[in-house]
Amino acid sequence: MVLPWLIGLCVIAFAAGLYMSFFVAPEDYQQGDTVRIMYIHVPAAWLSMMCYSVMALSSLGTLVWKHPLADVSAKSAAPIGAAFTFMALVTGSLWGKPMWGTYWVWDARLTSVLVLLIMYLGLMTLWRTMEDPIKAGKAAAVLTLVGALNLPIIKFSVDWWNTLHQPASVMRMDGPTIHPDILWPLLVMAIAFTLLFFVLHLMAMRNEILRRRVRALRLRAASAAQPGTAAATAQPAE
Amino acid sequence: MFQDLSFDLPSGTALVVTGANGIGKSSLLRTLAGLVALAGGTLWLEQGEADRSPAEHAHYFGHQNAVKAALSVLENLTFWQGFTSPVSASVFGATAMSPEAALDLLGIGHTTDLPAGFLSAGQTRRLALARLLVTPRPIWLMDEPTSALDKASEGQLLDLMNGHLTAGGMIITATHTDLALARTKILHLRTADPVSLHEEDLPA
Amino acid sequence: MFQDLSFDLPSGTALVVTGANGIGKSSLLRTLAGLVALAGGTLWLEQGEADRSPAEHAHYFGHQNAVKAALSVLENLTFWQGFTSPVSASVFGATAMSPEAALDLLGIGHTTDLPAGFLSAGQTRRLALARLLVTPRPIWLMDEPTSALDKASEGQLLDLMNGHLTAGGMIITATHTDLALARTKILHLRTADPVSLHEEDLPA
Amino acid sequence: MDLGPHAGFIWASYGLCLFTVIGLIAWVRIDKAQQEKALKDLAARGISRARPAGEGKPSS
Amino acid sequence: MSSWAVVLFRRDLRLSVRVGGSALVGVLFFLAVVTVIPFGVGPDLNLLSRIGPAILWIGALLATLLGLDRLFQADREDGTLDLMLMAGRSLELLVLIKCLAHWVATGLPLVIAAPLLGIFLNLDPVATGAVTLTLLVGTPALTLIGAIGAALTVSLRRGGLLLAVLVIPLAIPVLIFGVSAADAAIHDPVPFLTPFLILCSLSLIAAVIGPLAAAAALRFAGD
Amino acid sequence: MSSWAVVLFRRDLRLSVRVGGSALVGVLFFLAVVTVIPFGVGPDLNLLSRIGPAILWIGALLATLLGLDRLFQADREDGTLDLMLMAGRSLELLVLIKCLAHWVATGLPLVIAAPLLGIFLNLDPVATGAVTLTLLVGTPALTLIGAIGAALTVSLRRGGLLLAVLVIPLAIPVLIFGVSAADAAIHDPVPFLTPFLILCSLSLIAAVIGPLAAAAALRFAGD
Ligand code: HEM
Ligand SMILES: Nc1ncnc2c1ncn2[C@@H]1O[C@H](COP(=O)(O)OP(=O)(O)OP(=O)(O)O)[C@@H](O)[C@H]1O
Ligand SMILES: Nc1ncnc2c1ncn2[C@@H]1O[C@H](COP(=O)(O)OP(=O)(O)OP(=O)(O)O)[C@@H](O)[C@H]1O
Ligand SMILES: [Mg+2]
Ligand SMILES: [Mg+2]
Repeated sequence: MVLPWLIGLCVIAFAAGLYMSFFVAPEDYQQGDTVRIMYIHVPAAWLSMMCYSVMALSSLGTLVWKHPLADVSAKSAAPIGAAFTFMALVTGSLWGKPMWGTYWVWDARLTSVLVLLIMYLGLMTLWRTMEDPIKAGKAAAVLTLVGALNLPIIKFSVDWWNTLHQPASVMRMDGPTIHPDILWPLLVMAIAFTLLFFVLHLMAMRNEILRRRVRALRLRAASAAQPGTAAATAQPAE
Repeated sequence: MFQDLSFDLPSGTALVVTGANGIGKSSLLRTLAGLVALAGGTLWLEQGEADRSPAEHAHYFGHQNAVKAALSVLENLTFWQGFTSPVSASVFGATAMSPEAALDLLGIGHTTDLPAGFLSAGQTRRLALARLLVTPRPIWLMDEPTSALDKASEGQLLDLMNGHLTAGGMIITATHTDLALARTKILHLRTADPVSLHEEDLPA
Repeated sequence: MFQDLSFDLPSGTALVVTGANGIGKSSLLRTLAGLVALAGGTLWLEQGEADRSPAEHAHYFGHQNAVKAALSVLENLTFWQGFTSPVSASVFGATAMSPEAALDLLGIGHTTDLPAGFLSAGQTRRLALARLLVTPRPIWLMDEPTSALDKASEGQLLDLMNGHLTAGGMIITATHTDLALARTKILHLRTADPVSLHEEDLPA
Repeated sequence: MDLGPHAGFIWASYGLCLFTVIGLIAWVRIDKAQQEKALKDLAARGISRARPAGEGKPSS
Repeated sequence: MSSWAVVLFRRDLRLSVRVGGSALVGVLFFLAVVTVIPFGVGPDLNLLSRIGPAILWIGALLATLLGLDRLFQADREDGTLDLMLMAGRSLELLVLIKCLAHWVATGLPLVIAAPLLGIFLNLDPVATGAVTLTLLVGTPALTLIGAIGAALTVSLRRGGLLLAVLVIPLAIPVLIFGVSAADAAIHDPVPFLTPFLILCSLSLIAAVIGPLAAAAALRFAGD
Repeated sequence: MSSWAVVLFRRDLRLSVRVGGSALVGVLFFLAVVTVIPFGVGPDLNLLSRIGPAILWIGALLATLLGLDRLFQADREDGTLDLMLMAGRSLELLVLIKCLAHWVATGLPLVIAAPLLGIFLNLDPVATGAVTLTLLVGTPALTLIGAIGAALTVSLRRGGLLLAVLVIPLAIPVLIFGVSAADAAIHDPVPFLTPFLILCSLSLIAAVIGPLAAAAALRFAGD
């Protein structure tokens, strides 16, 4: 089993990453200690996008290669992706308050992350509303792929939209010269988050498989006592 | 869904599919119509138009009538005539009927300009049937064609079906009642293994 | 809609309503159930609870099952048990059954905790029937009660209906098939004026 | 540990992230328990995966 | 409350949160509408915070009304409504209970989501609190008024939009007093209590008229 | 265009304008939304004329998306969709035709109503013209994108709200460029043509992606 190893690695990576981000990484000369938010904000933001890529790939798996596990993978990834997106939004907002003086601005990057969250939630709802997991999987795959096309478009259009109305007033942190002291904790945390994603994704996929088995068995249970209905052998006769 | 199912059907013959409720008669017809993907196996049509799928050689006459209540009877029928394209097959000799002639033949010629919503269930069914006459296609897939028809209309339907067979067409029909068709083969579906049924039809 | 229609029914008897398609059998039952307003005429129930309308003494078992796919079988049934109130009538002696017992009796006891959406058409129909057992009411209005039931379940249904009659209940049922009920009266509906029939069923 | 004037924001971000992660873990665990319980209930009623040979579709 | 009412309430609540239920979709629509408005209006935070209460209220109005189309329709399609009509239960009370369950499943989540969305619209804490409070008091009125539309369109297949069109005129007073109470809380001089109390009384009136009218409409739809 | 396409187009158009059709309800909803917003935002005419284009665009967006739920559902319920799927016609083209007919019946009336509503919102003639023009070019894109949602939810009974939720993220670029083109026409210095051309190209992209994705979704819903 690969899972216990992954869990172990994940815990170690988090321990190391958290230690480094609080005790090794220096405070920023401009931002003070708030820069420590970065060590969770940036990995969460990365993961939010990676998760969608995983879903898009799985959707290709569903529609093109017709792999039976592909839609299981896509379905289990969605809530995790939504959670990471939520984390990126929350930490970003909490960082924005001391830095920009407001929790939220309709800045290009922020806005496209919010739209990503809505897309995750929409996909989850689609899965929830359709009873048949196979059909739901196919529908969600179509939507995921169209959304994958849409995301870069949003990113660009929002960039444009924003600068058109509100030039320069939104400032972004002009990336602190990536000093190794900052870079390392960030990378370790990123690895920890990635491991966390894989652990959760594996576990969720396993649950989803169980859920489908329960469904299958329940359907069987319903028909068990009723004779007469059946799958079929056919027998041609004159 | 199906195990060991195979049959062949010469032109001019009807295949009557029988079997218990829920055994898969309707599913078989839908598969032949190309509405459900074939999980395995092949479907082969001789003497049809080579570049078109078997489903395109067929009319599907199912439980639903595909009739729009807001359109007039004639509008409904001319739409289907314009939308579906006829298919020729060497052994099949039926010709297209005009919508009016088809409606007259089916005894609803007097309703031509009424909104289809004013028709009774049986009349609506006949309007749906008229669709098969205005665009000639060699295969008719008919799922319980006699449902909602009273005895008189049932006889009329049988005449039509026999006419289609005489013209060299094929009919595959699922039914619970006996149909007096000219040349028929019977395919009786039976359950292979009662216990394992619902595993297979998961996708509900 | 109806002309010159009158009948009376002693307790312990079934009234079987027959007639051609679209003649108004279902409409008659719905009128008795209070779902369609009485255009004229009276409805009189003896020995019921005086302060409650005849409809409240009746169970209506129509084409639709009133079963929610998302609720479990038991949840569906307990809802109806909690929602409808029993009615006593002096000559009627049936007692309420527990939901589990009713499901067992109807042969779907093993599905208790399954979502009702997993049931087949016949099983759903039996779940709908269980509703009549958990809340005793003297009158059963049943519109084609045997539809979607196979032969075995049909026999079971007849036993239930006969049991209800024996307990002093009344049954009014519309049907196309013959029902082997203990004590029956037959009400045959006929069209008063054949030409005007289809005037009546315009809205299909 | 002194995190300066904005300690509240830093703790809040870490706290909310922790909270979300715990939520995710709880979701996965509870879901697993539920499905396994359902399977066990079904098995108790004699319905399990064991099926006649010659059939079956991959579900894992 | 009589026991059948409790049974009905719990059933409706269950149906909303189970698979295929409506509970989540309403909030998501609310979120989507509130997010989409800044894309139209532009990212100016001052402007957004000025019209913030209105945006939240309009979003809640639309989410509530558009989500109501299945309130009676689902029950009608499977024959449940027929049985309910002939059960001899007070139809008005029945409508009230169904509205209550619907509000708990879909209206309350809107109220809970409102403070979060307030952040996107740059509302300050007082304004957020005021809007949330007015939504808490006002959304039941929207549900109850919407129930009239739901009953009127119970037999129509294209319920959602039509329902909204029918009901929006009736809901405008709720919207006006909701927004003005929220605005009053933000701009100190104007009294908050007056519009707020009017809003409360509108809710109470809706709790009477809504069930009465909806029950009448359902009875007529019956025959 | 091949003749079956013409036949289909005329049928869909007829169905939309006949009794029970959708043509009118969409415009009424548009009207209702656009009139309700001033009730929320307040009667400040400057403010209204400033956010006028946005209001019109958001109203059109919602009216279009929420009215699309029956695009394929009606055909599915009566078995028409099955026959269309097996007719061997290009499903992509079929979707395109249906969208076109739907747009002519419900999108075009919105465009035509926009100048009237512009008066309520105190828009000057140039602004009104600009908004109307952008709506003319942009609403087809909304219909085509919405068709994806309609195809995805074709088998669901509660289509409307869910469709909107699924599709709104996809429609955001259209909204952005629609509003910014309109705004550009009002505030002289900024060029109008750039966002307008982008809007046009978005419509063209939607005319490709929408039918492709919707056709795929319909095929999958079939089996
Ligand atoms: C809710 C608000 C915020 C959201 C949604 C957000 C979103 C994101 C995303 C998606 C990324 C990854 C971009 C990429 O790697 O391409 C990112 C990176 C980053 N964010 Fe944020 N952010 C927010 C607020 C902030 C704030 C307030 C700051 C600091 C003042 C900040 C600083 C950073 C930094 C330093 C990076 C890494 C930059 C890089 O990799 O080039 N973010 N953010
Ligand atoms: N859309 C569907 N959803 C769920 N189950 C389905 C669906 N279509 C078919 N099935 C299942 O497939 C099996 C075969 O159904 P089918 O409709 O083909 O039976 P049938 O032989 O036509 O029955 P009948 O005589 O009642 O028409 C049934 O067990 C049914 O439960
Ligand atoms: N909801 C309705 N809308 C329109 N017409 C209706 C409606 N209900 C009944 N009718 C009409 O009333 C007449 C009686 O219908 P009813 O359903 O009672 O017939 P039935 O005797 O039950 O027929 P069947 O044997 O087919 O069940 C029919 O002509 C029908 O067209
Ligand atoms: Mg069948
Ligand atoms: Mg009847």
